[in-house]
Amino acid sequence: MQGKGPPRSLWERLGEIDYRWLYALSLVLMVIPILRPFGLPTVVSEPTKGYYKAIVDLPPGSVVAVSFGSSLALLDEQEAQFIATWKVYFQHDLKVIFYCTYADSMIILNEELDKIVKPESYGKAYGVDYVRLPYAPLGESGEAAFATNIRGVYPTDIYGTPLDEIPMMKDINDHRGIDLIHFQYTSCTDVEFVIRQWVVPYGKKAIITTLGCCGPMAAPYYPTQIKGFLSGSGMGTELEVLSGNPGPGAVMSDAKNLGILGLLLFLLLGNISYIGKKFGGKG
Amino acid sequence: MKVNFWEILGAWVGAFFVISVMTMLWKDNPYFRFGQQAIIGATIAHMVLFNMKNVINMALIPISKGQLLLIIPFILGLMTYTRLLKDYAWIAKYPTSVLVGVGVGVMIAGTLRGQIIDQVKATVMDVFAATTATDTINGVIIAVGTVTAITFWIFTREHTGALGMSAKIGRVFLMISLGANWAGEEVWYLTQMIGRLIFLIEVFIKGALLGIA
Amino acid sequence: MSFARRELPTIILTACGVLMLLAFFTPFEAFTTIKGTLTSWTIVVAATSTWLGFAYMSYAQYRMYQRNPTRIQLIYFITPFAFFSLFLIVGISFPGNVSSPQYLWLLSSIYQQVGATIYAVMFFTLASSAYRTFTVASIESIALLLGGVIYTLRQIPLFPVFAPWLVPVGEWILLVPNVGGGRGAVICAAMAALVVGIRTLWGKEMTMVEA
Amino acid sequence: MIIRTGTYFDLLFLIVLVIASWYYMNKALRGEKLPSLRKIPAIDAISEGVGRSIETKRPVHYAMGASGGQLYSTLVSMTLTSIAFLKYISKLCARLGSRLIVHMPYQAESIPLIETTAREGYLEEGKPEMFRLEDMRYYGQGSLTWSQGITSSFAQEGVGLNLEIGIFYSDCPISLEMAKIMGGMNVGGTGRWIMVYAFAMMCDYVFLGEEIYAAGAVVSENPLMLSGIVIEEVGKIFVFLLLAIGFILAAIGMDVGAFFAH
Repeated sequence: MQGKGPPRSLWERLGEIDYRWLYALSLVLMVIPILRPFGLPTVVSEPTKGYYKAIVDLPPGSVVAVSFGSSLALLDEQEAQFIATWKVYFQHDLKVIFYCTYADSMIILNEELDKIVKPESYGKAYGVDYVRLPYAPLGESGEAAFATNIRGVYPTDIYGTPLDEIPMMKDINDHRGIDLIHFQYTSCTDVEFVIRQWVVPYGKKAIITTLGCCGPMAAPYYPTQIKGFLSGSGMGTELEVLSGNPGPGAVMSDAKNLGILGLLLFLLLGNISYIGKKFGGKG
Repeated sequence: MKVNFWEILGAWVGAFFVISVMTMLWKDNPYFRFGQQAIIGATIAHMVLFNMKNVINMALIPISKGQLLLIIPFILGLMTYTRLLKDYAWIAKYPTSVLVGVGVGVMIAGTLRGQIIDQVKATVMDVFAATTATDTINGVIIAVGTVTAITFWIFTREHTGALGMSAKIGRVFLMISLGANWAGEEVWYLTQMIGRLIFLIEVFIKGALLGIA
Repeated sequence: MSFARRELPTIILTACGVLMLLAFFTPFEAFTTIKGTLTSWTIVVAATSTWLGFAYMSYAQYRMYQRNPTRIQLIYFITPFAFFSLFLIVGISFPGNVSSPQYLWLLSSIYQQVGATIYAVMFFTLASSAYRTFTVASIESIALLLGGVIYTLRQIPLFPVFAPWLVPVGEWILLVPNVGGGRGAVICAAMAALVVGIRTLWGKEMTMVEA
Repeated sequence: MIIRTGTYFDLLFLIVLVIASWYYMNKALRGEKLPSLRKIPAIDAISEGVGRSIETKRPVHYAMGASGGQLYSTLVSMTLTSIAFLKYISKLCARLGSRLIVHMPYQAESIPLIETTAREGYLEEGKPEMFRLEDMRYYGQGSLTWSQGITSSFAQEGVGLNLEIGIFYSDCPISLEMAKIMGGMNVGGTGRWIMVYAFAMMCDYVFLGEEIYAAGAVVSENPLMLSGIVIEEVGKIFVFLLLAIGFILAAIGMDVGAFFAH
């Protein structure tokens, strides 16, 4: 793909390797651990520990509200986070209200709960231990509305049953019935929604899950305003390790460990080329 | 294992499109071009479906129930189509004006506090609300970064002398920030790539092709 | 006619903008109601105009085929319309419409896969751009290189196992110099956006006046 | 009170900018001299790129971002700036005789504004016959289809100059890098800081962050638009002033958080 010109020195050629070699090398390095996982070690970071602690410290029977706004195209980055977290909820006898804030998220919620997490396998019953509320485009004002009047935003669950007829929801209609807010989002600046609408006005305990690139935006709020956060599949893997719930994150982490090496090698070659051209003369 | 026809077909169709997109990294080819044309049709239909649903739920049903004011935005929406008629194209300026007017109002209100006043406040508090010496030093570094970065965007003076030095320091801060942003996104995309490879290997090759999932 | 073509749209624009500002700066409920009405209108206007994109896409496809009437171009011409029809028909024919299992199958087999792959492909485009630009050529490019590489290594699970210092250094880069530079950038971009906004409400923004 | 509590500082800032706008826009209208501006190299690169496109017989591509047609969001100013660039590039292409392909955003409601602007560019240069409606491309919703569409267009029709200015999310890394790989010249920028890295790393000439607004005013060659840059500088001085006041108040022990909450 590079242009043809006069004969080039070794240094120049090192800096102009066809990108497709970089692509191919990275692909090969990623495929190896998928075929044969190594189980390389994972260090659990402080925000993940805080996240886990915020959940397991809740007394059994506490209510968690999960504001769920994930997208189908971003599932690779977040699936490990959801699955591990939801398993922890059911393992610790917490009651969970899932509410969907993005069109795709209802599809993901149903798929992951029914096919992977399977609350019934923990002895949990729908309507008694957890509920699923459908998609509504909440945004920040919608989050504020949910915290003050759940029925105003979600009159029914995803099956069309009025909330008043669901045993678990009988006495819950606003933030007073919620013990922990779990905010899940993919647009980095949305982190402020949970701070402004749950933490500041009601002093609610909050945890968040988001994309890897949104970690920088979430970090300033930890640990004062949010008790912990998972950004990206790497931290999803950390939670899998910490909670003893192996899941999709482990293979991802192995493949990441190796997959990045191709890029690092090319960065090295690029710099050797630069230094060589500057100080080495003709190669 | 019970073989589900639709799951297997889904794996084939999914793999077809995944590989189609990936081939563009190699070079342009008819397979990629076909996939690209297909997805244009699919996404426009997806958008049309959701938007039509919004028009029905947010305008037509309420209008039929007597909320006649909603005729105005509906007509404004229809006015955008005058762009297709040479002599009446100017009518499309009306919906644009309403949208931009509302947009500018929302923007001014949101920007003043969130992106200016609160940022100034945070810069001061990073220094003075710090509880340890390290946090104070970090706060000072952040303040230096903020101020020098702003000086980089001063256009009415040439960047020489003290302003030049400040702008240069600001540029270093900006570059570190750009590098960190690159890294945040690169690792996320790496995960996405691995996810697609897992799909191709586990779901398509092992599941649909070899039947050993 | 000139008034209807030029002045009146500008007056409407300014009125809408000022009403939104009044809703923000004053405590009067009436303005808040107007704001709510106008913002919900914008969704209806945008949603109603959705077929316009289809019209432009169709015209471009048709002209491309007309200029190059080969068999392969005919396939490219037909394909978007075929998939458009497929999604539209499935999306309205089954009970539940866009929530029907049939539509969801289409969505997860095509839409989700292509979406996820586009993000995946970006790994490579970012990698090749880094190979070109992450060099030790100047102080600025070294800053870019350090910011990028250290935070990358911080996020890959294996590296902090062997180099625990990557965790605090990576987080320091994120929370200190990154915040400093980024904050300056945000303030300046906001300032420029405000000036454009004020000029637009004033009826002096040339892009709106001339168009 | 007729002013909502908690918006005093916002209003004060807005008033400062409005007064500065009134003063400098009037000055510009009277034809008085405004302060000269430092050079932004990427502006000259645009005409260089159009020249190169003509030499290599490849088209110029212009993109505002897959989601760059936001008219009623907080990013509307960026949309208007991309429209200013669209006017400039269409005039330049008409004048120099280059083909221009515009990759439109998915917001269909912005199409009238975009098409009118591109068409007027050609009209103002006296070459309306050069405008080709089929070169206004539309790809449906989201960055996925947009990235594919623009890449396909580069491959099929070639790429000389690729100018990308506007609201960009995860859509620019593919289009910019593919243009580069296919031998195109990239010039561009966005006001969304989180995506500026892609432009800085993939463009031959970049408008860093706020530079897109300043450059948008310069290319408009309109004194009113140019006065905007001076107005921004007044705002920046006011920011420095607020910072100084904040630091002084904090140093004497006042609660700055409460102060700025007004």
